[in-house]
Parts: sequence; structure tokens; C-alpha cells
Amino acid sequence: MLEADFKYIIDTFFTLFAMVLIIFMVPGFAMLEAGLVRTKNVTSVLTINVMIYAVASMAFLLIGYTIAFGSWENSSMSIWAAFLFQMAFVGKTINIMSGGVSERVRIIPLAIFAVIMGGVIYPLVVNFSWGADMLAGTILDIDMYDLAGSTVIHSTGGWALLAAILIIGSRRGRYKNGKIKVIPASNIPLVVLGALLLWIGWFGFNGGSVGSISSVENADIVAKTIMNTNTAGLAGAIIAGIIMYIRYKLLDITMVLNGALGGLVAITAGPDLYDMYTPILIGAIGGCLVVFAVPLFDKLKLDDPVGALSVHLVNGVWGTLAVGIFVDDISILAQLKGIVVVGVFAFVSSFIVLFIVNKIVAFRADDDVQLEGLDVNEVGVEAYPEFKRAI
Amino acid sequence: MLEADFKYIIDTFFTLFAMVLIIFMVPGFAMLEAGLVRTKNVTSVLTINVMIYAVASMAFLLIGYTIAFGSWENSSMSIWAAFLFQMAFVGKTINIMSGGVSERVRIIPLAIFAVIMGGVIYPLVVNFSWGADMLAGTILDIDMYDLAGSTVIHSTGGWALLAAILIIGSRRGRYKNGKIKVIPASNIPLVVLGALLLWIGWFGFNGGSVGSISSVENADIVAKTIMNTNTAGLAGAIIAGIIMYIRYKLLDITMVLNGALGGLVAITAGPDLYDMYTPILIGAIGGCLVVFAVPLFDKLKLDDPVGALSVHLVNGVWGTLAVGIFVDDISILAQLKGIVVVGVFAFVSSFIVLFIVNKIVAFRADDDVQLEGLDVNEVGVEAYPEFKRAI
Amino acid sequence: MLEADFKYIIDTFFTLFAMVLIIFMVPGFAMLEAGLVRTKNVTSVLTINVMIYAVASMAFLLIGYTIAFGSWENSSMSIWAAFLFQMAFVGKTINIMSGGVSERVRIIPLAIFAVIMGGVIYPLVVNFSWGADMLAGTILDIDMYDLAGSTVIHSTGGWALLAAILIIGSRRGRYKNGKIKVIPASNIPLVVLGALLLWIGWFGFNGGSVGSISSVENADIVAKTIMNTNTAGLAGAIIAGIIMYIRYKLLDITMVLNGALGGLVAITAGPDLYDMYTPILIGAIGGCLVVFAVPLFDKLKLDDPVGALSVHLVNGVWGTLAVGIFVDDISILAQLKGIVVVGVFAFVSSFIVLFIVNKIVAFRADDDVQLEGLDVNEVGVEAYPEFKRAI
Amino acid sequence: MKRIEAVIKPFKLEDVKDALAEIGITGMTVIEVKGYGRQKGHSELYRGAEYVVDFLPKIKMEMVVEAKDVEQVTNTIVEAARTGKIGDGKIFVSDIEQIIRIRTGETGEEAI
Amino acid sequence: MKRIEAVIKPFKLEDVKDALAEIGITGMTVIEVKGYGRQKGHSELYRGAEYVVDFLPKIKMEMVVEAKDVEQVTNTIVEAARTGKIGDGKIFVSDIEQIIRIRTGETGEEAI
Amino acid sequence: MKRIEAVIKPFKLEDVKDALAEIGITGMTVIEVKGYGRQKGHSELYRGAEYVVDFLPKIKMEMVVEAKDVEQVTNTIVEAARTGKIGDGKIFVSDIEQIIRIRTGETGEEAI
Ligand SMILES: Nc1ncnc2c1ncn2[C@@H]1O[C@H](COP(=O)(O)OP(=O)(O)O)[C@@H](O)[C@H]1O
Ligand SMILES: Nc1ncnc2c1ncn2[C@@H]1O[C@H](COP(=O)(O)OP(=O)(O)O)[C@@H](O)[C@H]1O
Ligand SMILES: Nc1ncnc2c1ncn2[C@@H]1O[C@H](COP(=O)(O)OP(=O)(O)O)[C@@H](O)[C@H]1O
Repeated sequence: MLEADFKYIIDTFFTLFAMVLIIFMVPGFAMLEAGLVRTKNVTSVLTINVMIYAVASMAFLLIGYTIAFGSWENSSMSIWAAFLFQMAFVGKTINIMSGGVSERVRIIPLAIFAVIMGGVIYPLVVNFSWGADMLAGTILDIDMYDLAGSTVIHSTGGWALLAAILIIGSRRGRYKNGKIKVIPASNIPLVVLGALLLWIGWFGFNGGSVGSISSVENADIVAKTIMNTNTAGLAGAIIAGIIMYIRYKLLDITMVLNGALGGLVAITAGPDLYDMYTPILIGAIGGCLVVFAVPLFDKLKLDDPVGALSVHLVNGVWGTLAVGIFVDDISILAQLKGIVVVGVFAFVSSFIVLFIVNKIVAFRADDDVQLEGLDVNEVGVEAYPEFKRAI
Repeated sequence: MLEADFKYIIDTFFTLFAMVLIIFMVPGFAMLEAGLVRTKNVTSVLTINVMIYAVASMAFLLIGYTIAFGSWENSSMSIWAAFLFQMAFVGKTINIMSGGVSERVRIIPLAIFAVIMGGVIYPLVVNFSWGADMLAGTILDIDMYDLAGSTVIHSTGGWALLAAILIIGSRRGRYKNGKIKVIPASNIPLVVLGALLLWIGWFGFNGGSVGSISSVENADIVAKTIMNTNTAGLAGAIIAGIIMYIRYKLLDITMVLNGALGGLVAITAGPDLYDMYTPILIGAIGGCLVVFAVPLFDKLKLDDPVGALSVHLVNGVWGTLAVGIFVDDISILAQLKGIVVVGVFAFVSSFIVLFIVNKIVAFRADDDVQLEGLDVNEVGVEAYPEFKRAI
Repeated sequence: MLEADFKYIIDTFFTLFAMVLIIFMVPGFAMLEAGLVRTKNVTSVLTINVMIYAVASMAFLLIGYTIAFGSWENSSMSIWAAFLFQMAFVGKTINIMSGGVSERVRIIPLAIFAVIMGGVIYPLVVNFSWGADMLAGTILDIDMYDLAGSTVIHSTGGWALLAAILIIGSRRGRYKNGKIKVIPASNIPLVVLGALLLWIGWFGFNGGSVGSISSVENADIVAKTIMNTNTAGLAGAIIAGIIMYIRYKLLDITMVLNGALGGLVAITAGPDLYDMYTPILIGAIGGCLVVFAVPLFDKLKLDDPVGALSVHLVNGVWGTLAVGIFVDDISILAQLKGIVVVGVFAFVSSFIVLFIVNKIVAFRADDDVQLEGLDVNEVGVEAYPEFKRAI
Repeated sequence: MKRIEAVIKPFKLEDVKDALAEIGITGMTVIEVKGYGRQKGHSELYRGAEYVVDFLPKIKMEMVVEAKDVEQVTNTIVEAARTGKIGDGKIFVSDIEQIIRIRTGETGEEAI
Repeated sequence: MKRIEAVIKPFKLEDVKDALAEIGITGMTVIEVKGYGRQKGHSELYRGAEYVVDFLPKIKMEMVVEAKDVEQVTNTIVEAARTGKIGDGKIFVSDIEQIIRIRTGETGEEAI
Repeated sequence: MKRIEAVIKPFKLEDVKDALAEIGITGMTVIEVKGYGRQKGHSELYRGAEYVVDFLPKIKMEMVVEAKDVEQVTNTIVEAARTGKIGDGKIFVSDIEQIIRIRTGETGEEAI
């Protein structure tokens, strides 16, 4: 057998394996968010998660992939595997955004946005950074190192979320008379299940982004990437736990999980480049950033029920910078330029699209609807009708 | 290394990978059904799911595999991997059937049926269609294309379910005074989790059914199979969502998920044969069929709490026909013959076995038991004792 | 391509695959235990599960792996994959222990113990049995066959649990006036989900422990290992179901799942060595042992809310002995010696460490805290605040 | 004005509600409760250990009606809720001094 | 002593509680209930089939107060709980003969 | 006939039920409630933000008994439910005019 054939087969298989792990992030995000919102909005958030996967993936299939990569060709593995791997990413960006506007966002305008984000905005970001690169040769050309998308996926989603929060506003009653009303999660087992499924998905996300396992060298890089990814998650969880314990003598699990996810986002830009100890530092800083960013965004009245800004935007930026800081050959400036170019593009384009869609179909559910819960008004299905209805 | 050895190793590994994905359908079905039934029947349905996996797999190990394939031999991969992959299918057929008679079926007679279905009926279907083929040369010989079992798994389960509903009847109080009482799902997060795990399992189901990934060609076919499988699911979900929204201005998630599953069943007969766009059509039709079949079966007073007839039987037939319609070399007549031969055999043999078992141990729980809930009477364990008991 | 390179690549990939399956045991244990404890202790148990994964894995990374294996070197696969696979095991041992002291154990002292267990005690057990073997040449040198850890993982965890129960005591109100108060599980769907995720994780646990899939022979052994693992689980579930039905005419699902897990633990020492029928016997005996051990431990007032002593300790011992009984070349005495040496070491060292930690930070939550629930006092987060609070 | 409280079997709720609606009673408040009485509980299992569940799920309906309607209402409830099997439940009647409709501030029988 | 029961919209609970605390009422017991009244329910869906949910979530607050405080308390509740939209709920006042504080055994108004 | 309502700490339910059974009280209805009183709530966390939970879980038991039994019953409850710590709860006694057993149509004390 030809070595090229061997590589083609193994890398197709490996990419399918990685893709499947990423798809576990679909139930991962769905369970995490279903656990974090109030009972009356659970079905709504679940419907949004399923809808995003369906709609954004279809848009990416029909136009997004072509915009991002120019052509449907691949000689190192099956093009279908390559497509599936890229497709698995799309929904994530939108999930990040949708989670942060939970409990007040309506589904139909969000579906329209998902089509545009999955079909055009995200593919353009990929085009600039990993793909066909239409900016090549221009002054905006990006030369950032971002293995699995600290910037391309996570900050992009985070910028879109920031735009969405600015347009949609906070939940009814969240900031009243200068006070912040705490709205606790309704189902912690689902939160933990979701976060752990995301964690597992990350192995595919980052490991698969190496792109090949079919040489001894690449096998090492893949394994190390997964190891470093995991290590950063561990460090993020531990540090968030320690801070919580010091401050409150309590081990707030919602913050511990956010810390873990923050660490995972932070490592995503360069897990293949670090030695085995650096991820501890990067992840721990990521965890700290989450702990301090969550109350900060609340002070700014940016109402984000799942903490997506802190986890994905802040750590997306931090993780991309970290590559410049900790890896010799990588220029911090190039990283910064990437962050800024992608950030400006993602924020501005999302803002414009959200603004226009909002004029046509309002994103925000009425206060009355928010009071009664979005489930009854948007989906017509209550999440736990018997528990609540008691009859 | 010999190419044959390489293939043997890779295909064993790949088949184990696919098998593991299919096994995720065990929690998938369990969570889906636990979410769809009323609180008082949740443990019962979970016990049935675990029991089916245990009992049917054991029966398949002890006699079913031999009936289906004649001998325990395989030169292209480890026989143990080949067995595991086939074994992973068995429970699904029975799951399809058990789900549709939820909330009134008793566990012990169902266990007896699972032994016979897993040990004999389903293996015979496999024998005719994929296996040793004892009908070869007879007038009943099947020449249908059914890659991963639109007919062999899904309609077979569906026909068994139809027989079961005819024998067991509907749930107490479901059809009263000419009216249909709607009995809503008790736990939507579990429904979504279950459906998404099934979706992921389908990648293994269909991808693994290609049987080999160890050549460049096969790697392409496997990847395309998984891609097309996914695409049909997306289309089924989208179309069901659109129809629901047009009709009710609400995005009934239970129907959206049924639409997705319908699309997945429909693609299962030939995901390897289509181009990348045809699955959109096949899945969309599958989603439509579900939307229209669900109320139809209700009109016929065929009480199916999880929608299994619409998802698996209707789309199993549609998916098998679709191969004949959309693929040039495949004869619609051959497909039709396969559908009919398998259908008649599965329905008649299930009906007879169910009828006899029913005489010995009644399948149907008394009205009083149904009122109190099957959990207390069949399992002795309540699903959420604290929530319900409030003390 | 060199055959050695091929093997390196395939075995790295395979080990990563197996590792990912094992990581599914993290949500597996978390959901199982969250379902088994009372609502007021759910968040606490979830926090413990996440904390253990974070803390023990980090300790293993920083010192444990070196203690166990001496050096970070591996020529047959990527060292990072080898590390990840071993790391995935660590948390399990502690999970076994933590589950059995649920509903009264405090998190901080448990975290301290997790550091020592994951960083030193468990690595030393691995050193003796699978690793660098510091006992080689001494009279304590172990020559036991234990493929995937019936003794090394499961009994080790079980012995640590026994020590913990002796030190921490039973839950408030569990044994009162000579009576045993039954404390039922709060959420059966989570129990089933958790048990099934553990089951799937076991495929990676045992299959991956073969260490290589990259020859025809090894591919066969891996596939057979997974098959036999599964078969023993099936048999354990079936036998537990039969015994429950005979005794109570009820199919107590919590016992059926414990039976399945018991079968899975029992097969773990030698799944690669048996023919395809022996695991039925081994698993069935494993299931029986659980059914009889659970009430026995209760009679001894060893309060174990999740049945971990019966599942892991009893069956860990049984499974290790079984290899000696059913496999010709394996000496029962060598097996016994391994069981005893590991048992004595694990029990004594755990006891001492637990005893000392307990003097510094008490493991046991006050009766008042137990009454109110550990969630409010240890984590500050209720699992289902809305369901319980009703407002 | 009188308060009528009826503890009934949960699956009878809809029948009782419909029967009450027919005689013009359209306001009521419903609570999920657990009942303990002559109807015996059942055994449940947990990992092979049996325990008795004494408290059975019931529904309590509360409605305030004009004094003159009490008999008709209780008769209607008895009829609609009866299965004849043990555990059918009880009806309690007591006095209410005042009633206020929050929306309008109306009081007394107008507020019912 | 009088028992005041107020059935209100769930999201008004905190406002009502705060308003009552301001006038010195610090003991109460709260129950999640379902209400049926003039406020109409809504349709829900299940796999494409519509059904009507008649019973709407409400909160019932119960508090026992001295007879002389009844009017102030009911006024406070009406004010804090009113939205002006249908379904705002009802207040019921009835008589309580005796009250005992379990901790101390105190009875009567001292036990309130 | 009198209605006795007791708001108690949840974990005392079984003790109180057993004590009542011993003096011959075998009918009661139990409700999960939230209580607000002198016993202070606690802080909980959500992603690092603290908030106070005011309403504490309590159990409310309701039983209708013959007038002559009231004292014995309340004494029994006080004894069985007391822990001596704040938050032990209250007992309320009020009048019941009529009681009907749905199964048989019996009324009055026979229906208790
Ligand atoms: N004395 C009582 N006070 C309050 N509730 C009661 C009383 N007796 C019975 N109940 C309620 O009525 C329900 C039915 O009573 P039970 O004695 O079981 O049967 P029956 O209604 O046939 O007499 C009980 O579950 C309980 O909720
Ligand atoms: N006669 C009644 N007895 C007991 N509860 C009642 C009665 N009428 C209304 N309620 C309660 O008050 C709530 C509000 O009543 P409704 O008629 O819907 O609107 P409004 O408060 O505006 O009159 C109902 O949901 C129900 O819980
Ligand atoms: N005036 C009241 N009306 C109704 N329920 C009350 C009243 N006062 C107290 N309760 C109930 O009794 C419970 C215990 O009261 P609390 O003041 O906390 O302690 P204590 O019982 O020691 O006086 C409260 O949680 C509440 O449910």
C-alpha cells in the first residue's frame, strides 16, 4: 500500500473520530444551557440549540464551506470528512452567542441570524484566518497562530454575543433600581453533564485541528494537543475552585465549571506548541479571568446568563495572546493583529446583521412573555409540565 | 506489513469505533423515552431499555448471530468486532417496538419477546437480507439495497410495533368518547439529550455499515455516508420546524426532533449512494412524513407515545423506496419486494409470537396499574420520588 | 512506511480513542451518583466528581505518573497518549471511594485526599503491579494477571472506601434503633444515564488496556476483550434482574444496574483470556455477589449509598481470582497474593492518610449540615432550586 | 361565604373540574398534596431493600362559594370524584369571613 | 386571630413579601398552587397536537395575624400584588381559634 | 370538628406521623410549603454572586379531628416536632363545619 493511501485512510478516520467528539458538544451546549436557565425557558433554549445545529450546518453546507475554503477539494483526506470537521465548528460560534442572550431571545430571528452567521460571517472569518485567505497580500492579512480557534471560534462567537446583548438588552428584572438580581440555575446535573460533554468535545476540537495523525510526528502532536487541552481545563477548574473557596468558603460548582471552560478556551490557540507545564499557567490565568470577568460584565449591565462573554470572548483573546507570549517563534503583534482584525470584523458585521434583522423581526421577547416564560410562547412545550403543574 | 493485515487492523478498529457510537444509542433511546412518558412510568421505560439491551444481546450472542450469518468467521476483520457491530443493532429493533407501547406494556412478557426477537426473528430478517440468505434461489429471494437497515432494522421494528399495538391496545384514557387526550412529555431535556445521542449513534450505524474504511475508496464512502446521514437529519429537523411554525407559530421541539429522526431513518438505506444534495430532499420528505403520519396514526387509534410508527415504520419504507427512486442502478421493484417480504415476515412472525406470549403472560398492565403508574407496580422504584412525594 | 511507524501511529490513535471513552466515565460517575443521592446533596456530589477529576489528574501529572512508571518514555506510542490513558484511570479509583461516602463527606478534606491518592497511593499500586515495579525481587513482588484493574483500580478504590467508611461513619439517621432506614435515589434517569456511560467507558478501559491494536493478533485481542467485557455486563444485569424478580416480583432497576456494574468489574482482570462463554459465568457470579453483598454491608452498618463496596471491592477480588480459576496458565495463588498485597497496602495507606487528614479537617459533615443538605453548606448551590423552592 | 376543600384522587381532577364548571363554579385553586389515611401505601424497593410509602399522591381543590351553593357543590364533587374504592378522599367545609379580588378591590360575594 | 390567604401571581411574591415586612408582618407560609378562574389558560403542543392548559401557576401565601391588623394587611397585599390584569388573584380571610408556637409552647397572639 | 394545621420541619414528618398514629389519628393531608419567619434564610451562590434564600422548606400537615381531641393532638405534635431550635413551626386550630367522605357520602364525625 502506498504511504499516501495509508495517510489518506488514517486521516479520514481520525478526522471522523474528531468530528464525532465535536458533535457531542451539541448535547453538551444544550444540556449546559438547559441547566443554567430557569425552568420556564428550558425548552426554548433546547429548541434554539437544536435549531442552530440544523440551520447553521445546512447553511454551511450550501454556501459557507465554499466561501471559507474556495473549493471542495482535499487530497490529504476525504473531502467529506474535511467538510464534516469544519461543519462541526460552525454551530459552536452561534451557540456561544445564543447562550448569552438566553431567556429573552426569540427563536425565529435567531434562526435567521444563524443562517447568515453560519453561511457567511463565520465562513468569512475562516477564510481570512485558516481558509482561502481573501485578504492575502492586503494590509489586513492575518498571520496569527490559532490552532483550533481561540479567536476564530471563541472570540468570534463572543463578539457576536456582545453585539447581540447591546441590541437585545438584558432580561426583564435583571437590573432593577441599581441592583443586580441573581437568577440561579434550575438544574445543576444538566449543567455538569453539559460542561463535561463540552470538555470531551474539546479533545476532538483541538486534537482534530492538528489535521493529521498519520505520521509519527503528527501522532505526537495530536496526543500532546489533547493532553495540553485537558491540562488547561484542569487548571482552570482548580483555580476557580480555590478562589471561590477563599472568598466564600463554598465551592460554587457553576464557577468551577466556568473556570474549566475558560481554561479550555485559553489553551485552544496553541495546545500543540507548549510543553506540558505551560498549559497549567495558561489555564489557571484563564480560570482567574472568568472569575473576575463575570461580575465585571454584570457591573456593565451586560446580562449574560451563561457566562459566555467571560468564557469565550475574554479567554479567546487571552488564549490567542498567550501563544505570542509563551512561544518563541510567534509574534505577539501578529497575534494581536489577528485578534483585532477578526474582532472588528466579527463585531461590526454581526452588529449590522443583528440590527437589520431586529428591525424586521424583534429579537427580544416582551416583558409579559419573559414573565410567563419563553417555552409557552415560543415553543408551546413546557420542559417539566408535571413537576411544575403538579397535577 | 501486509496490506491485508493493515486492512484487518484498521477495519477492526473502525468497526469497534462504529460499534461504540451505536451503543450510545442505548442511553439515547433510554433518555428519549424516559423524557417522553409521564413521570409515573419513567423508571419502567428505563428498565425496559436496559433489559432489552441485556436480554436481546445475550440471545443474539447465544443463537441469533449463528442464525443470521451461519458461521462465526470473518477474514476482513476480527470476528469479535464483526459480532459486536451486529449485536449493537439487535436491541434497536426491539427498542423501536418497546417505545411505541410505553406506558402500558409490562416488562416480563416484553423480556420474553425480546429473547425471541433478538434470538430468532430479527436474525432471520438479517439472514434473508444481509446474511447467509436462506431464501437464495427461492422466489422470495431479496435483492434490495439497504445499507444500514431502513428496512432491516427500522421497518422491522416498526412492523413488530404495529403488531404489538394491535394486541396490547392503547393507553387507558387515551381515546375517550371519540376524543384524543394529549399526554405531554414529562422531561424535555431528556428528550433532547436522547435524540441527540441517537443522532450521534447514527454516524456509527450508517458509517460502520459500509463495512470497511481501509481503502481510499472506502474511506471516501464512509465519510460521505456519515455526511449524508447528517444532512438528512438536518433537513428533517428543519422541515418539521417550518411546518410547525407555519401551522401554530410555535416551534414544537418534540416534532422537530421526530422530524430529524425521520430524516435519519429515511437516509439509512442508501447514504453511500447519493450525491451531497439528494439527502436534503430525502430527509425533508422524511420529516414531512413524520409530521403527517403522527396525527394519522392517532386517528386510527394506534396509540404510540413516542411516535415510533411514524419515525421508523413510515420512513423505513420511504427510505428503502428512495434508493430505488434516486439511484439509477437500483430497481424500485427490487426495493419494493424487499420491503414487502421483510414486512410480511416481520409483522406476521411478531404478531404470532406476541399473541402466544400474551396468552401466557398478559402484555397489558391493568387500568388500575396504569393509573397508579407502572413504576410502582413493575419496578418498585419511582423515578423522582422526592419531587413527586414532596417530602 | 516502516511497520514500527505504522504501529506507533495506530496505537497512539487507538489509545486516544480508548482514553476518550474512559473520560466518558467522568460524566458517568457524576450522573450515577447525582441520581442516587437525595436532592439536597446532589450538587455536592457533582462538585466532588468534577473536583476529583481536576485534582487527581493534576496530581498524577505532576508526580503520580513518575512514581508509577519511573520515566516519561514510550517507544510503542506517543508518550502523551500513554500518559493520558493512565491519567484517565486515576480519578476512577477515587470516584469509587468518594461515591461510597456520599451524603456526609465534606469536599475540602476529600480534595486533599484526592491529591495524595492520585499523586502517591494509587501510583504506588500501579508501580507494584503494572509499572516500574519497585517490589521486584522482594518477597512482596506481585505476579498477578490483572489486565485492566479488577484489583489495581476497583479493589484499590474499594479498600480506600472501606477505610473511609470506618473513619467517617454512616449518614445521619441511616441506622437508628437497630433499624436500617432506606434512603431512595432521587433521580432514576440520571442513574441509568450514568451507569450506561460507565458501561461504554469500560470498552475503552478494558480494550485500551490491551495496549496495542496494531497487529492482527492484537486487533483480535482488543475486539475480544471488548466483547467479553460487554458479555459480563449483560450477564450481571440479567442475573440481578432474575433474582429481584423472583424475590419481589419487581424489577428493581437500581439493583439491575449494580449487577451489570458488578459483572463489568469482575471481568476486568482477564477479559482477553477467556473464551466467549466464560464471561457469562463470571459476570453472572459478579451480579449475584452484588445482590448478596449489598444487604450484607448494611448489616455490618457500613453505609454505602451507591453500593460501591459490593460492586468494586467484592467484584474486584472475585474478578482477580476468576482469572486464576478459569485460565490454565494463571496461578490462583499468584492472584491471591496480588489481591492481598495490594489490598493490605491500599487499605492501610488509605486509612493512615484519611486518619491524619481527618484530624486536620474533619471529613464528616455535622448532623445539622446533613439535615439541611450538603449542597447549601458546602457548595452554596442547590441542584434544583425551583423544583424544591416552588417559587 | 364558605370554603370548600376537597381532597381527591389526582386522575379525577379533570372530571371534577368539568362537573363544577357545568354548575357554574369557575374559580378554584388546586394543590398537589400527599394523603395518609385508610388507603394503605405500597412497598417500594431501593437496591433490594424494601420500604413502605405511606403518603399517596392526592389533589386538593379549594374553592370559595356562596353559602347557598355549598350543597350543590359538594354533591357535584362527591358524584364526580367517587370511584367507590378506598382513598376517594374527603370534603371539608368551613367559613370564610371576607374575600377580596386583588385586581378590582371588590369584596364579598362579588369577588368570588 | 385571623388567617389571611392570598392567591397571587408568582412573580409578585417578592414584592408582596417586602411590602408585608415593611408593615411588620414577618411570618408566613407559602405554597405553589395552580389556579383556575377567569384568566384563560393557553394552548400547548405535543408532537403537533394542541391541548389546553387550564391551570395557571399561582402562589398562595398564608399568614395568621391579629384581628386588628387584617385590614392593613389586606390593603398592603392588594397594593403590592395588583397588576390590573386579569388573574391577579384573591384574598380570603377566615377565623383562627388557636395558635401554638412549637418551639416554646406559647399560644395565642404571642405565638404569631 | 376542628382543623389542625401544623407547619413543621420536614425531617420531623415521620416522627410526628408516628406519634399521631399512636394516639389514633390516621387521616391527614401533607403539603410541601416554604416558610418565612424568624428563622433566617441562608446565602447561596450562583457564578460567584451571592443571594439570600428567605423561604425555607417546611411541611404543612392538615388534619380534621373531633373537637374533643384537639388538645391531645396539638400536644402530641408539639412534643414530636420540637427540636428547641428556631424555626420549629406553628400549629393553627380553626373550625370546620362539615366533612364528607366521598366514597360513602358519610358526613360529620363519621367521615373523619
Ligand atoms: N382526618 C383527616 N384530615 C385531613 N385529611 C384527611 C383526613 N382523613 C383523610 N384525609 C385525606 O383523605 C384521603 C383519603 O382518605 P382515606 O382514609 O385513605 O380513604 P377514604 O377517602 O376512602 O376514607 C387521605 O389520603 C387524606 O389525604
Ligand atoms: N372562588 C374561588 N375560590 C378559590 N380560588 C379562587 C376562586 N376564584 C379565583 N380563585 C383563584 O384566584 C386566581 C385568579 O382568579 P381569576 O378569576 O383568574 O382572576 P381575577 O383574580 O382577576 O379575578 C385563580 O387562578 C384561582 O387560583
Ligand atoms: N404568622 C404566621 N402565619 C403563618 N405561618 C407562620 C407564621 N409565623 C410563622 N409561620 C410558619 O412557621 C415557620 C416557623 O416560624 P419561625 O418564626 O421561623 O420560627 P418559630 O417556629 O421558632 O417561631 C415559618 O417558616 C412559617 O412557615
